[in-house]
Amino acid sequence: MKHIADAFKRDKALIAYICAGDPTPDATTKIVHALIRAGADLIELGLPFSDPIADGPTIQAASQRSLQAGMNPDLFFDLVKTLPKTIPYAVMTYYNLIFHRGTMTFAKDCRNHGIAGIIVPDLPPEEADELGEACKKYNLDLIHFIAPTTTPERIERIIQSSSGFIYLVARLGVTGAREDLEDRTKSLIQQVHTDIPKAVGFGISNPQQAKEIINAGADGIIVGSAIVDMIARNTDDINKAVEEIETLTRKLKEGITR
Amino acid sequence: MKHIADAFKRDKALIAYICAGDPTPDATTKIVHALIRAGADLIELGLPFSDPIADGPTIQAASQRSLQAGMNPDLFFDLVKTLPKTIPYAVMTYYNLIFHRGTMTFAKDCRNHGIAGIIVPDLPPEEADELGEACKKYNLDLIHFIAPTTTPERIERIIQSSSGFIYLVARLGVTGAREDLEDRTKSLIQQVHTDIPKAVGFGISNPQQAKEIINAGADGIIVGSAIVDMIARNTDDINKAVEEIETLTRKLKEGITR
Amino acid sequence: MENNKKSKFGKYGGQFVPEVLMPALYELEESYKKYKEDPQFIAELHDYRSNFAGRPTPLYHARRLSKEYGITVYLKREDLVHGGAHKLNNTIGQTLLAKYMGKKRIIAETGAGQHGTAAAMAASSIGIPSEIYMGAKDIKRQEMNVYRMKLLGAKVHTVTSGSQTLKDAINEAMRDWATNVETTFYVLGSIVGPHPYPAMVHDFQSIIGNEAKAQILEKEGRLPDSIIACTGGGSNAMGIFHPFLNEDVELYAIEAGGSGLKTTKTAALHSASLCVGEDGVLHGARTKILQDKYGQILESSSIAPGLDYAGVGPELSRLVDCGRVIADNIQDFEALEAFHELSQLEGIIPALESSHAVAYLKKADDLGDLVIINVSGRGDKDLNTVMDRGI
Amino acid sequence: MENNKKSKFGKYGGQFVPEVLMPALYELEESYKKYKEDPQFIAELHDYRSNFAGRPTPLYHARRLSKEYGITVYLKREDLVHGGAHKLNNTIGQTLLAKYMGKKRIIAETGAGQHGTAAAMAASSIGIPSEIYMGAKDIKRQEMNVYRMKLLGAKVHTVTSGSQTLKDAINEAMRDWATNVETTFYVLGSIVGPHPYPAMVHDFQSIIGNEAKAQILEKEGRLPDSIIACTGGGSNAMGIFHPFLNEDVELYAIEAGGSGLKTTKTAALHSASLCVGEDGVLHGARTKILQDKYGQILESSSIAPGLDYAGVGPELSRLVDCGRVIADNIQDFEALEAFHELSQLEGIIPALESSHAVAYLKKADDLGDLVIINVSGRGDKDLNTVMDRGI
Ligand SMILES: Cc1ncc(COP(=O)(O)O)c(C=O)c1O
Ligand SMILES: Cc1ncc(COP(=O)(O)O)c(C=O)c1O
Repeated sequence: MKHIADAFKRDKALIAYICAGDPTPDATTKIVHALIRAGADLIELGLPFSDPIADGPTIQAASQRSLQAGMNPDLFFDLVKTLPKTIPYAVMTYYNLIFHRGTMTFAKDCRNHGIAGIIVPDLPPEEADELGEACKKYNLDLIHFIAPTTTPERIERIIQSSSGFIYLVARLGVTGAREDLEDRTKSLIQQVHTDIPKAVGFGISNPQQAKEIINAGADGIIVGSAIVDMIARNTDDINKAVEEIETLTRKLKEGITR
Repeated sequence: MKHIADAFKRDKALIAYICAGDPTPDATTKIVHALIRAGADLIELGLPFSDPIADGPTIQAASQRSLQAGMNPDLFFDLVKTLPKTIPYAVMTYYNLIFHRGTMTFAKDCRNHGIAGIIVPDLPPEEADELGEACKKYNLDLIHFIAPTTTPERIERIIQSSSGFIYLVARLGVTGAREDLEDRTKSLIQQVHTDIPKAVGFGISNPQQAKEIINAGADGIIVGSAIVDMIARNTDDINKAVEEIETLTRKLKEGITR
Repeated sequence: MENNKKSKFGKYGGQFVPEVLMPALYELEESYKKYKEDPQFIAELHDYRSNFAGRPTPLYHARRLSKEYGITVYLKREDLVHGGAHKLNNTIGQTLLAKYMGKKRIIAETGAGQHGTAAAMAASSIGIPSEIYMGAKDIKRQEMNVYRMKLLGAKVHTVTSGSQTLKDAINEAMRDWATNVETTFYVLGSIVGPHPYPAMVHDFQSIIGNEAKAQILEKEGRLPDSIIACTGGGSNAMGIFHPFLNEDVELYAIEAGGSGLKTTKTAALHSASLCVGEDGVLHGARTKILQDKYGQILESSSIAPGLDYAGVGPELSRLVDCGRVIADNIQDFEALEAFHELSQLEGIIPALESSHAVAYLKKADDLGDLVIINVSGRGDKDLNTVMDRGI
Repeated sequence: MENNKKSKFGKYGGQFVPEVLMPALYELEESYKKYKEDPQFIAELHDYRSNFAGRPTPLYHARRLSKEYGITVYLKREDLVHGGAHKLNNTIGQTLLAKYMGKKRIIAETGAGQHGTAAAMAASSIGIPSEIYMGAKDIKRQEMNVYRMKLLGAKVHTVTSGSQTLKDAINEAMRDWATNVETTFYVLGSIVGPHPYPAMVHDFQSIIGNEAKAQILEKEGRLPDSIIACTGGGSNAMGIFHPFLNEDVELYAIEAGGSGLKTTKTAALHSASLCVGEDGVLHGARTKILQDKYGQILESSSIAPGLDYAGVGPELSRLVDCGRVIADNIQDFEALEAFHELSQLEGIIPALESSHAVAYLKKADDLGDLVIINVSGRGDKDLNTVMDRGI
């Protein structure tokens, strides 16, 4: 099984997010294969939650499609198990699902099914002791966020407790594809001094943005809503979605490859 | 022109109320003739007011019919002038119409057009000074009420300021035909000791009631709603109303004639 | 029988009612005189006022409104009284009196349903059955208040006579009273009707002015230059004016100008009896009323149902005649503007009635530097009306 | 990063929010700590409470209700607070804090529209723009409150995600906050959410209990045997309970039992998180919540929109666990009965939320001789709901 760190070893990393089970587990499998073909270095698999406060309309809708289709944590791990292990996976979900399963059980399930890292948008380091221990025990990376509002001292402390990579939030707000890039994204990248890889997410949708972010000093980019949008537009023709996603992913990958 | 007192001279008096102009001035003329033929001793002509608080539904409706047909104080006096003067007339109206015309003018108009008395259900003796003076000047009787609630001392004082006749209110409440007779009506008649004639009204509709009232010591009965009901039922065939009214009036007259 | 001087405000007032009611008016006068000095009655009234009605109501410094008009504006917050208007001040007093007098039921008229609701509230808490008369037209346009009265246990009678509005509801309540006068207390809703009602309601509502006077002195160290109150029957106006009558304070009674001071054959397009009414007798009292050339009462009109009445309290007629109170009027559209203005500037949605008083801020020439507006009620009851006219 | 002990009530509470909001929570905590000791803030808060909100609210001896149940019942009259519920106690506090912190706008979520209205009222009087998030379903069933908010100048956002009710409105408000966190103050409506909200709202609402304690001592010379409050998020309950926590007084938190304590695949037929909810994390805090076997949040249900929430304040979860507060629930039909009972016996139409507390009088085994019920709001907003079910 690959580690999160493997994603950053060769080159700048392209991290792709999709919501597992959106619109079906089969679709997820197809899309994962396409992402890998197109050069994704790490896949974030969303485990959908009923109340995703950190997500914009695109990923909210994906979560709802997936839940409606019957996705749950048990099925999630079953699905993950079947995916090719040529790249590492992280699970992205909200804390209540982890808490409810039990942090130890959840971490163990991750380890056993091929998940190398856990990303929890509503779990700041202050509340992460319990899950942190579970991750340590099962040799998983617990990914923390740094946001444009994070103060310098806080950045220092988050770096201290991080492993795998640090998730830099490109802008205020929630997930969702956008065309522009804010100046403060670049200055945020430059503010975070660490050897741990820095990947930037929230609102990245095109190669131009991706390139700029890498040029500003990031070690990876995270693309979610742009990919999920393609699924949303093609829920009844998943092959079309797969095609579009593969094309986009290739272009993004090119954008960040010097 | 006859005086109010004339109505009580021969015999027990039958006093009939109709609303002038209900449903038309012509109808009123016809009904007045019928009442006289049937033996009425005094006619109370209602001058309709928009807000007749002392009247029940029957006379409220009559007032509205009359107002709708265009009745007003000017037309009222014109109409009264044309009526046969073989019996006396009283006007029954609310104080605002009198007040607005001016008490002196109103009294003078009564005198000039053949009205001998004024009955104002919302004008207790306490408020009657001004109209009282006007009546004195024009030699009209201002009729006062005594109700079942009137205290003995108050009865005394009302008798003092009365002339023409005293209007004994047969029961609590407002005008309207009823079939029964309350015991307190009789005791009220017996409580009022005076030489001024006592006529009883409110709710008298049949010869039996009329007889009992006379037997209890009254000098007259006042019938309104029972007559007005007949008009209401026959607004489109006034001759039928005239016939019914004449029959009822005869029977009532027989009931009070020993 | 000598003229009852004490029942008069100058030439206005009096007791123009059927004889059957006269003894009840005397009984009421006597009882009121007795109980208003009775320590137990006073204590119980105070308890209901404080703990049931929620008095004292605040005198609120309306900072943003003040800024808008460049003067200091205070709002007397009768909108916070239980039920949503100053009406309860009066119904508690009268209903408690009914209980002390041993009456078995109360009746009341209502136009908008505010007085009816307040009467029903007082009746249930004091524990006496209530029946409310309301015009068929008003019942249709004030559905929620009808429902409130029923919830509170009151019986609501639909009045189908006349114009089917407030004036006819009063007529009908008076007829009920005449029929059941021995067991029934008629709880009148404003400073109108025969003596002793105008005086008694005035007393019960004077709590507004008494509080306001103490409050403005505490907050500003001086009396206001003017006080503005909307005026239907006039109870909230007289309630706040009263303790200032002998002070150097301008008092403005603002009537409903409706859609203008015009009149059709049977109806006024306004309810401005103080402004353009004529001397007459209505509902037991001589006062200024809207009437045609023969003295027939005109239907009145206003966007504010509580102001929609052809008469006005006799005391106010007197005070306007002698110049102590200035009468003016505000049209529907101006009241609506003020309704929105106060909601947005101060977070207080005023009753459409009270909005007339607020609107006068804009219309007035010179109110001085320190003004109190009596916000007689809250506007929740008016939301449908305003909604229908567009936000 | 060390665990933030002060943010916890035992194991409950905490700050489970996106990193982007963490600095804002620290800023809020710091500012609140600073301004709650600031004499000018205290004075201004007191002024708005007294003169805008209408505090103190009375403690009313409900004579007829007492007689009915053979014990002495007092009602804490939060129904008289401006806007019609205790919600304004909190929104004034938070909005004033927003102003002191230099924020440029406030946002709020609302379910029934009561908190949204209270937030809009506070915002207009304090003079700061407000935007309110409300589920599309709630917007449909609470039309009048939506209109009130708009009248007050608030912008109302329709939330179409999820179950389109309160929980989703909170989600959406949090998303707005994450987007505009630097200029925006999120005015939360109950003692829920991440630290410091539960503690801060608790403080702002404790005025209820502080007043009630002084009032009952004055009136009865002793503390009550029990206090009953309805519980959605728990702010009116904690508000009245707080000063009695260390006293020998039984405290009852009454939740919405809806149509029974049953659950479908995605929805509970009730909102009784304290009674049957399980430990979990929702909207920034660990607390008792209604969830399925995987931890997905269930839709909740109640005839009282203000109780219709899948979570509850962490502090109450703690107090129920340790036995200091007794949680129970009242079903829709019982609340409706109590709604009618209080209206008819006391002339007070309670909010359907508060009716749950009133209904507990009947259901309880032994409340002792002296009981205080917190009447958290008035029922005017609920008339349509009750009407639809027949009088
Ligand atoms: C809120 C409010 N203000 C004013 C009035 C007018 O009455 P008054 O002139 O007696 O104060 C009413 C009458 O219903 C009312 O409801
Ligand atoms: C009148 C009333 N009571 C109670 C509540 C429930 O909230 P909490 O439990 O925070 O007091 C609400 C919420 O809207 C309400 O409007």
